[in-house]
Amino acid sequence: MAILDSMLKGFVGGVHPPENKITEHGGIETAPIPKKVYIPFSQHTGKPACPLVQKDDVVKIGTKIGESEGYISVPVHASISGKVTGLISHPHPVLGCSLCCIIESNGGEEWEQSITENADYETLSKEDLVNAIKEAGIVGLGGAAFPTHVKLSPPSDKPIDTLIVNGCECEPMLTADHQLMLEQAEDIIKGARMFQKILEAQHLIFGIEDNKKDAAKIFRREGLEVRVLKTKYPQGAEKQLIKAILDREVPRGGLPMDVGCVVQNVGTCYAAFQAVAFNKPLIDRVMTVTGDGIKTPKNVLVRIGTPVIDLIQFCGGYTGKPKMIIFGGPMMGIAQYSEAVPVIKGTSGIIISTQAWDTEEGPCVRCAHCVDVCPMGLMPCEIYKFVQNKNFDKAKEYGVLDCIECGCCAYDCTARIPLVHYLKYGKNEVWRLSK
Amino acid sequence: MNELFVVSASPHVRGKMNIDLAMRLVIIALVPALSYSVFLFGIRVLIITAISIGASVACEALMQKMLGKKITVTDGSAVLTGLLLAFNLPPAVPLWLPAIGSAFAIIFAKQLFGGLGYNFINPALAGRAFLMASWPLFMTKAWLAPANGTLSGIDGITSATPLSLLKNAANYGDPSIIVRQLNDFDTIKNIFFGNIGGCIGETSALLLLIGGLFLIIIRVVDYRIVVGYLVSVAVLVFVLPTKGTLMFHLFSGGLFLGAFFMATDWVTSPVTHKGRWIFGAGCGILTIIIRIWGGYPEGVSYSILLMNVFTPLIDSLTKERVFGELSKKKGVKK
Amino acid sequence: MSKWRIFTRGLVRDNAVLVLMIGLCPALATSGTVRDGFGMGLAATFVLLFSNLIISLLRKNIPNEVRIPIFILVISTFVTIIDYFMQAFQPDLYRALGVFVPLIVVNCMILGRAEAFASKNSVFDAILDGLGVGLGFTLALTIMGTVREILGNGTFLGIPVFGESFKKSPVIFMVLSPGAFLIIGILKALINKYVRKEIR
Amino acid sequence: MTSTRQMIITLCIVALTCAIILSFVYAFTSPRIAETQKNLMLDGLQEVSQAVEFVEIISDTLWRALDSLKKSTGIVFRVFPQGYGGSIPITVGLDRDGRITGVRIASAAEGLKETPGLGAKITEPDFTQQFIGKCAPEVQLKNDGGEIDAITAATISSRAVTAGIRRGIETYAQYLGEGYDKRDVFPAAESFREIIRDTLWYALGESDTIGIVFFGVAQGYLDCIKFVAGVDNEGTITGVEIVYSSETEGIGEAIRDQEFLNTFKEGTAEAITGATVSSKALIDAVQKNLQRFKEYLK
Repeated sequence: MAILDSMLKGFVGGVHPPENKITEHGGIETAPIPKKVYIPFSQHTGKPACPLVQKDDVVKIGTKIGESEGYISVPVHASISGKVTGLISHPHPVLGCSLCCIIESNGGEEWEQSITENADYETLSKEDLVNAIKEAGIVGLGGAAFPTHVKLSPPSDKPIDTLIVNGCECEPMLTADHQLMLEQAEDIIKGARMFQKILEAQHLIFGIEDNKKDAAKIFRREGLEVRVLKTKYPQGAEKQLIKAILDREVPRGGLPMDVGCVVQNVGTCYAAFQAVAFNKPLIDRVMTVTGDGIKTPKNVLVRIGTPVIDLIQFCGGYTGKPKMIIFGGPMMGIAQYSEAVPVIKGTSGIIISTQAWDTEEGPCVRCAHCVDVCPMGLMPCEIYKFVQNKNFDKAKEYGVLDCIECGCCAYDCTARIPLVHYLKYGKNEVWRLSK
Repeated sequence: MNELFVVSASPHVRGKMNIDLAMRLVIIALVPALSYSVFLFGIRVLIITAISIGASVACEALMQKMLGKKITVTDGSAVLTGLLLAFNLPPAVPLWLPAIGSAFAIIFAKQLFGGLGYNFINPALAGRAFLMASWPLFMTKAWLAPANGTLSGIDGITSATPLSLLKNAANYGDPSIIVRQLNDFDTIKNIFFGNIGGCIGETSALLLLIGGLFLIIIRVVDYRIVVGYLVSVAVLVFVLPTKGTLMFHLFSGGLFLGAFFMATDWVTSPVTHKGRWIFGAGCGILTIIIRIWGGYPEGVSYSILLMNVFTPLIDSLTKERVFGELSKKKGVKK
Repeated sequence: MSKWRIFTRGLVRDNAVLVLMIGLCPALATSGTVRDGFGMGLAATFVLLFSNLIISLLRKNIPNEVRIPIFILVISTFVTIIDYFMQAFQPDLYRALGVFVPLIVVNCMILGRAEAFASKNSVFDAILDGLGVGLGFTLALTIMGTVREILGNGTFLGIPVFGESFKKSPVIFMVLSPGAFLIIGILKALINKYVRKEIR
Repeated sequence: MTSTRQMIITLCIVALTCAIILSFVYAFTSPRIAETQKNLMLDGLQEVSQAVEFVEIISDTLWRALDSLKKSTGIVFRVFPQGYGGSIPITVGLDRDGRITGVRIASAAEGLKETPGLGAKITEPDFTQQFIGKCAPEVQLKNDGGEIDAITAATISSRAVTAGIRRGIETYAQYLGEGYDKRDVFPAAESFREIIRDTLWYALGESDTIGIVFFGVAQGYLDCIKFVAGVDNEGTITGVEIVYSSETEGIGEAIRDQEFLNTFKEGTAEAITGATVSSKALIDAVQKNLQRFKEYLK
């Protein structure tokens, strides 16, 4: 009956690309402290942080170097100790180029004094907890990097009944969350309980794909409610996860809180717990370095701002001539043009590939595979034609704004059309025109 | 290492299926039926098919060159068009007929509308309709009686197809006896396994079924159109006063060929799920209407052509339900 | 606009059937053979010529409010005349053209020229225009008729071409209405490519 | 702004002018149109029958065919059986024995809607020639037990034609009988006036009745024999014609022989050897009827 149940409740669409999770059973290794870090002031959805340091300032690990600017914004902290050598525009994994703070390491591990264990964090009030999370610069670590404190402060007219902890990691090749769940389950649970307390949610449910049953077992053992979900991409997308677990549909243009849910990534739970219990700001994260272009793929704990080239060296260097560096998973990741881009808070993995996709697109033959697999029920093949013809009104009518850019359509496109690309462009144009 | 890396839009992995592969798979799925047809009607079938495919590929290349486009005959779509056209021809047609049909299909139904992906009707069926209108005599009388394995069916005893027997039973003797014979289990068995006269591709329902199921399993063919088509035919045969039985109507003629390989043509069928059901059902309804009340014994090709024309309309009327869109059934649960 | 231009414009550049796509109904229905197409074209030309002439003559005396009824009256008079004469002297052609001869009355090509040109221009210009447009119509129908008759019947003006075997099994498709559409489309494409290059 | 009166006046003037012009054109063309129409129709009818003159019996449907001596040679009728694409206009000629003298099927230009190249092949001589000389039972497709070859792959059209012709013959054969123009038995008469329905007519001369024509039945050897006979005021038989007879072929049928029939005029009618029963019956019946209608003679 479980199968039937998951069929009934699961979301429609989705694809199942080869998983290729080669780093599945490798533990988390800690990367050495880089000589230089490039910390962008914009690592999250929302307004970039406002720089607090100047050239030649001396910073320690955890020193706040950027203050949050407005509500949907978080501060940025130094991830190594050393000297600020400049605030310049540097390659950025998402934005292309953006203002970064360059810190040259002094080789030591000097932590900011305020970073001490906070043994009685459990006594803190809701507001204090949210504030602490905000001050630590915690954002969603699943990839979107949405400031966590915003998610934790739903308006009073939207009561939250369920907190879903997202341990799906549906992207192929990535295993960072999986390893984190195996190694830091206790802290994740504590973080999740803390979120539950903040949100006053009655239910706490873990959502884990059935290719990570070992992780699911750990949480089950702790007496938590765990839903094992079919391995299918994008199972870990918020709206699809809510649909799969609770059979609730987030309305168009709405947020999970509209259906009484909050979804948090396991990494976020972990980081938030660290932030509250140890006052540790978000200065490092676990990520997967993998792909056929890297000698020894690993799950690594990396300082935020580490340039990618340092990680590549840590992982044994290239196997051959690399063609692509992708930040994130193969489905939604962003290809980088330079080795100098730093790891940021939202970077869940780095894929080094020795092959690039032949990007020649054929004519759309209306095979409708994109319609079949779109988890949002869109018709990418129609929308892309509207976008091509600059008919953005029609594109909007067909729901281009609902696109979650999961990439299923382009993955399954028989004509190799970069549908996501067209849809993203359409989305931007619709927004621009509606302004 | 300072050179720049390749930047391309996500996703960075792609599924295995692409146009070229899909076309090849469809062709492979059609090969058993073709081989059996060669076995039944002789080597002539092979010649007709080769001419049809050759003309189709040549015209595609020629048109693309004339229109200054990239020549893409290797994608297999022209081969498939030629093959499907040959499947729709009686085995004893004169040899120039498939060439002209292919030329019409490729030049007028496909390339003049913009080539692959832009044709609004199935080119192979357009070619067949053109031949049917132009040389009805060749298209309706050049049947051969099956001559298993002799490979030289050329002297060809003409024999009527089961559907034309049913339609014009009175021409061949006592109608009631003929109808009874046609609905006999042995006849149905012959029809299902393909020991009958008919178009090159429509003889063996079994082999077409196997090929079609293979395509459905590998997701080249959408089951909705096929199921919609076959079920609507079955229901109508059940409800309406027809001379043939359910099995007879399902297995005879080009129904399986049409349902599995022609109606499901990607370019000319709707993209929405609901749309595909409607499309399939529409094809089924029209097929039966033509078979019972129409002038031709077989209605598959015209029904599909007619529904092809409705495809854009169906698509625009049956938009997919966007995730999270409010509907009467599934409101937002709180 | 030179007189020559007034005359030639309607021939090809602004050909009623192939460019403006008006008067399509008779063009599709009566272009099955050269004779039918040519006959229909001449009939329409006659009506067009004389209606233009009369309307241009009367243009200063026609009250604006009733101009359309008067145009129709004039046109239908000439249509009836040609109808009678055809019945009397060309019964075979009349039978082939059938209902389309009386229907010249509502051919928007003729009313359109009356409204757009004849009622605003001098008599001589109106005659030239009527002649040009009418002959353009005739030309289009004759070309269509030629192609359709040769391919669809295997004959030209009733004389077999391409031999008897082709006449035995010609491309029947071409004499059916889809063939007419096909020919119109191809002719239109050719005109767009070679005559009206600027529209591309 | 033109006044309403002005508009009305202009319209009226134009309409009037048009009407006048048209009336002239009509006057000029209408005789010619009528003649052309007639010629067209005649051409069509002559194609299926050798006759030179056609007398309409049912408007646009049935004609009696007359030869140059104004003697009936048969009938011509039109039928419109339902074919594949629509009704098929067929003109059929029949001789006095009910055998087909010609079949003409309208071409596409004349309203045939059968599929070109397929059903439309019924208009071709290869098909229509087959009918000549056939009588009703033979007019069937070979598949159906008749003698007509169907057009390949156009059985529906072919069958429609045969069925239509057969039905036509069955419907109009009765006129074959009546087809005996009463002039045949009373050539001197100008016209006829019916006295007893379907049985007795006055033969009218220029001003007066000059005799009678009557219809009679005789019991023949196999079946009844129907005949007409004409008698002038003097009681002299002016002619006898057989309307219907199905006597034994070659023997009883001898009564159709013109020589035998002519003997009535001379009053020397005698039974024919070998066809005694039939001829005797006919002679008796003529005499009996003559007695019966005698009172109508002046």
